[in-house]
Amino acid sequence: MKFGVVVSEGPYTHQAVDSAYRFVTAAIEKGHEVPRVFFYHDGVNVSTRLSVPPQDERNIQQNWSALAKEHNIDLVVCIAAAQRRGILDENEANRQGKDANNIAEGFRISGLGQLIEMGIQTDRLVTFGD
Amino acid sequence: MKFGVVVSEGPYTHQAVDSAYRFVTAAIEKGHEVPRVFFYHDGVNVSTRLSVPPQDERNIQQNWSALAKEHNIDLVVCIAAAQRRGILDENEANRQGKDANNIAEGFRISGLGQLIEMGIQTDRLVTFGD
Amino acid sequence: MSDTKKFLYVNRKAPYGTIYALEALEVVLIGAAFEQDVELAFLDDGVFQLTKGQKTDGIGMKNFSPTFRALGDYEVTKLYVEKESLDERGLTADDLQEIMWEDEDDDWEEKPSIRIVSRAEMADVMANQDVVLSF
Amino acid sequence: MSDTKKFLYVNRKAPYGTIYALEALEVVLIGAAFEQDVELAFLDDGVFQLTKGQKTDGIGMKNFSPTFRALGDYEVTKLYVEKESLDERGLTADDLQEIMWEDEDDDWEEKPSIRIVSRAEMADVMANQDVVLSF
Amino acid sequence: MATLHTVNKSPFMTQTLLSCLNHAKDGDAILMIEDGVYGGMAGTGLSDAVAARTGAVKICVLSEDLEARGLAAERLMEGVSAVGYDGFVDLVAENDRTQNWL
Amino acid sequence: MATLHTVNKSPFMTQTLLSCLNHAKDGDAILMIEDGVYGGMAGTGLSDAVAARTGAVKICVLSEDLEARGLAAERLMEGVSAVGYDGFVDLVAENDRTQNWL
Repeated sequence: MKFGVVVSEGPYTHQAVDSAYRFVTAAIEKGHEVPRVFFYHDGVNVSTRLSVPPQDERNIQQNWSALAKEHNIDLVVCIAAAQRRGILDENEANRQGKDANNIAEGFRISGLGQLIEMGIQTDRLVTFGD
Repeated sequence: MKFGVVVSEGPYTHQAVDSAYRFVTAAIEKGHEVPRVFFYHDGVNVSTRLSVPPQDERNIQQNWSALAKEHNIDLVVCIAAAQRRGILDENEANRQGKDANNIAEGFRISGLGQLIEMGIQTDRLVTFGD
Repeated sequence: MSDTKKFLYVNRKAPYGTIYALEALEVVLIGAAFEQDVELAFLDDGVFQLTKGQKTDGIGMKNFSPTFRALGDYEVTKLYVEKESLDERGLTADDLQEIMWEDEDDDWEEKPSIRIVSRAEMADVMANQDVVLSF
Repeated sequence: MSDTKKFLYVNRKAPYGTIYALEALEVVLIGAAFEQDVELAFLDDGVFQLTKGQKTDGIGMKNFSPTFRALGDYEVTKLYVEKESLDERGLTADDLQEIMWEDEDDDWEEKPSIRIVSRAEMADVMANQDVVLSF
Repeated sequence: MATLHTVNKSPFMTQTLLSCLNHAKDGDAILMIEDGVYGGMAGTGLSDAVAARTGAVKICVLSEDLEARGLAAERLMEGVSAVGYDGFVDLVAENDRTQNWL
Repeated sequence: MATLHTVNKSPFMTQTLLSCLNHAKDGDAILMIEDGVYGGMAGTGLSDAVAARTGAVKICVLSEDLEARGLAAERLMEGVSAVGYDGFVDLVAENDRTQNWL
C-alpha cells in the first residue's frame, strides 16, 4: 500500500516527528511504500541543517535525510509555513533578499498542493502532530 | 519595578510570544523596567532573521529587535535550546562547523545561567508559554 | 477508487491561541483547486473559529475569520458544526457568522454553509471520508 | 530581600511526549550552581516524570530519568509530589524511583528526596516562593 | 503574600484551569489570557467551577484576547472582570509572585 | 468501512481521548501513542470511560511508548492490548482511513 505521512510539529520539542520516523521505517520494512512525507506547521523546522543536538541524542534531521535517500522518499516542506518560521532554500533566500539559507539535503520546499496531491495519490494518510 | 520575562514557545505557532511582546510594552509604558527577556524551548525560534511572514501579518522578530533597541532590553537566547533547534550566531556556526548562521540583530546566545540570574535580579518573573 | 476523493478537514482548536486554525484554512483554500469533495468539521474548541464579531487589533494578529465567508466562492459549502460542542461552550447558532454559498443548480439561490449536527451525525460525517486531515 | 531567593520549578507535563520535562531538568542543574533555595513540584502529569523502569530504546530518545537520582549531589533535595495527582493516575509512591540525598548535617545519612504531599500542602509550597518557573 | 496565576489554555480542552483553581489560595488573583479567556464565560459547562471561587479569588480575563475571539464583555460571568494589558501589568506588580499555568 | 483513530495526548490533561471515544463507531480501532498511552492504564480516574468502549471498539496502545514511560504491559486494563510499530502499520492498512486526534 501507499502511505502518505504529515508531520505537524517541530523537532525535539514534540515526539511527533520521532513517531513519524519510526512509523515510516516500520511501514517500509513491511513492504509498504511511503512516496512522500509532508512537513507542515512547526514540522518545517525539522528541515534545518543548522541543528546541533547533544552528542548523546538522536539527530532528527540527519536521520530523515538518510532515510529519504535510502528509500527515495520525497520530503516536502510547506513553503508558506516555512517562510513564517525562517526555513529557506537558496532560491527562496535570494528571492527574499536574505543573506543565508538553512535547508538540509533531501528536503525540498514546495506548496500546499503537494499535501493534497499526496492525499489523492496514496491509499492512507497519517498525521503526526500535537 | 523590575520584571523578567520568559518566552517558551515559537513565533506564529503559539500566541505566547505576541502576549509577551504586548506585556513588555505595557510594563515599560507604566514605568517599569524590563532588563531582560529570556527565550527558552521553542522560544529560541523567535530569533531567526530568516523569517519572511506574509506582508499583511506582523513581523515578530523585527518587532522584538526594535523594542529591544529602543528600550535597551537584553534578548537572551538559550544556547542549549538553540543548538537543538538550529539557531546559531556566527561564533557558534564557526565552532560547530556550520556554513551559515541565522540569528537576528538584538538577540544574543548565552547560557541558562542568564535565566536564573534574571530570576534573582528582578522583582517579578512572568513566563509566556504553552 | 474514483478520481475524486472525499476530504474532511477536522477543526478542534480555538483561533489565535495557536496557528492551527489559520493554517488549516490555508490548506482548504489551496485544496479547493484540486476538485475533490471537501467538507469541514468543527467540533470541540473548533467551533470558536466561527464566532462572529472577532476583532484582533488588540492582539496584533490578523483577523482571518472573514475568510470563512469566502469559502463558498471556492465551492467549499459544507461546514459541519457539532451541537454538543456549542452547548458545552454556552454558544448557539446565533453566535456564529452567517456563511452562505450560491447554488448554481438552483438558480443561484443563497444557502447557508453551516450545518449544525449532533455528535452522532458528526461521527457519521467522519466515517464517510477517504482522507481526514486534522488540525 | 535577602541574597538568597526561593525558586520553585513546577512540573506538570509527562516526559518524552514533549521536551519540557527534559529542558526543565537542564534548568534545575544549571540553577543549582547559583546557591539559591531550590524546590521542585510534581503535579498533574508531572508525576509521570518520576516513574521507575523507563526504557526509551524503542522510541529512540534519551532516557533522562536517572538524572533525577543525581539531584542530591547538586543539593536539590526537595521534590514535592502531589498525592491527588498520583491517585487519579492509579499510581502509588512505590511506582516512583527512589531518589536519595545525603544529609551532611546528620552524619551523611541517606534521606529520601521525594515528599508526597496533599494538594493543600502543594498549594502551601507554591505560595512560599520568590520565583516560580513553570514547565 | 499573594500570587497572580495566569491560565492561557481553553478550559474545555485541558485541565489547566481546574488545576489552577484547585491550588489558588484565598486572596490570590487569576488572570485568563489567550485561549484561557473562554474560562470566564457565563453559561458554559465550566461556569459553576469558576463561580465557586469568584468570592475568595480575584478572577480576571484579558480584554484584548476576549475581543479577538468575538466575545463581548457581557458574556462574562458575574464576579469575573475584564482588564487590559495595563491591568495585567498592575496585577503582576501588586502580587508577590506570578505563577504561569502552562 | 472502519476507521483507525490515533490519540497522542494524555487523557488526564486534555479532552482528546474522550472526544475520540465519543466519535468512534463500533468496529473502529483506537491506537494510543506517545503521551496518549496513559489512557490504557487500569485503575485510573479514566479507566471506566475507556472500559465502556473496549467491547465495540478495538483499543490498543503502542508498546514502545508504554515501555519508555516505565509502564509494564500488566498495568493495561482488560480489553486493551499492546502493539508495536509493526502493529501500528497493520492497523493503518487494515482500516479504511486514519483519523488522528491531535
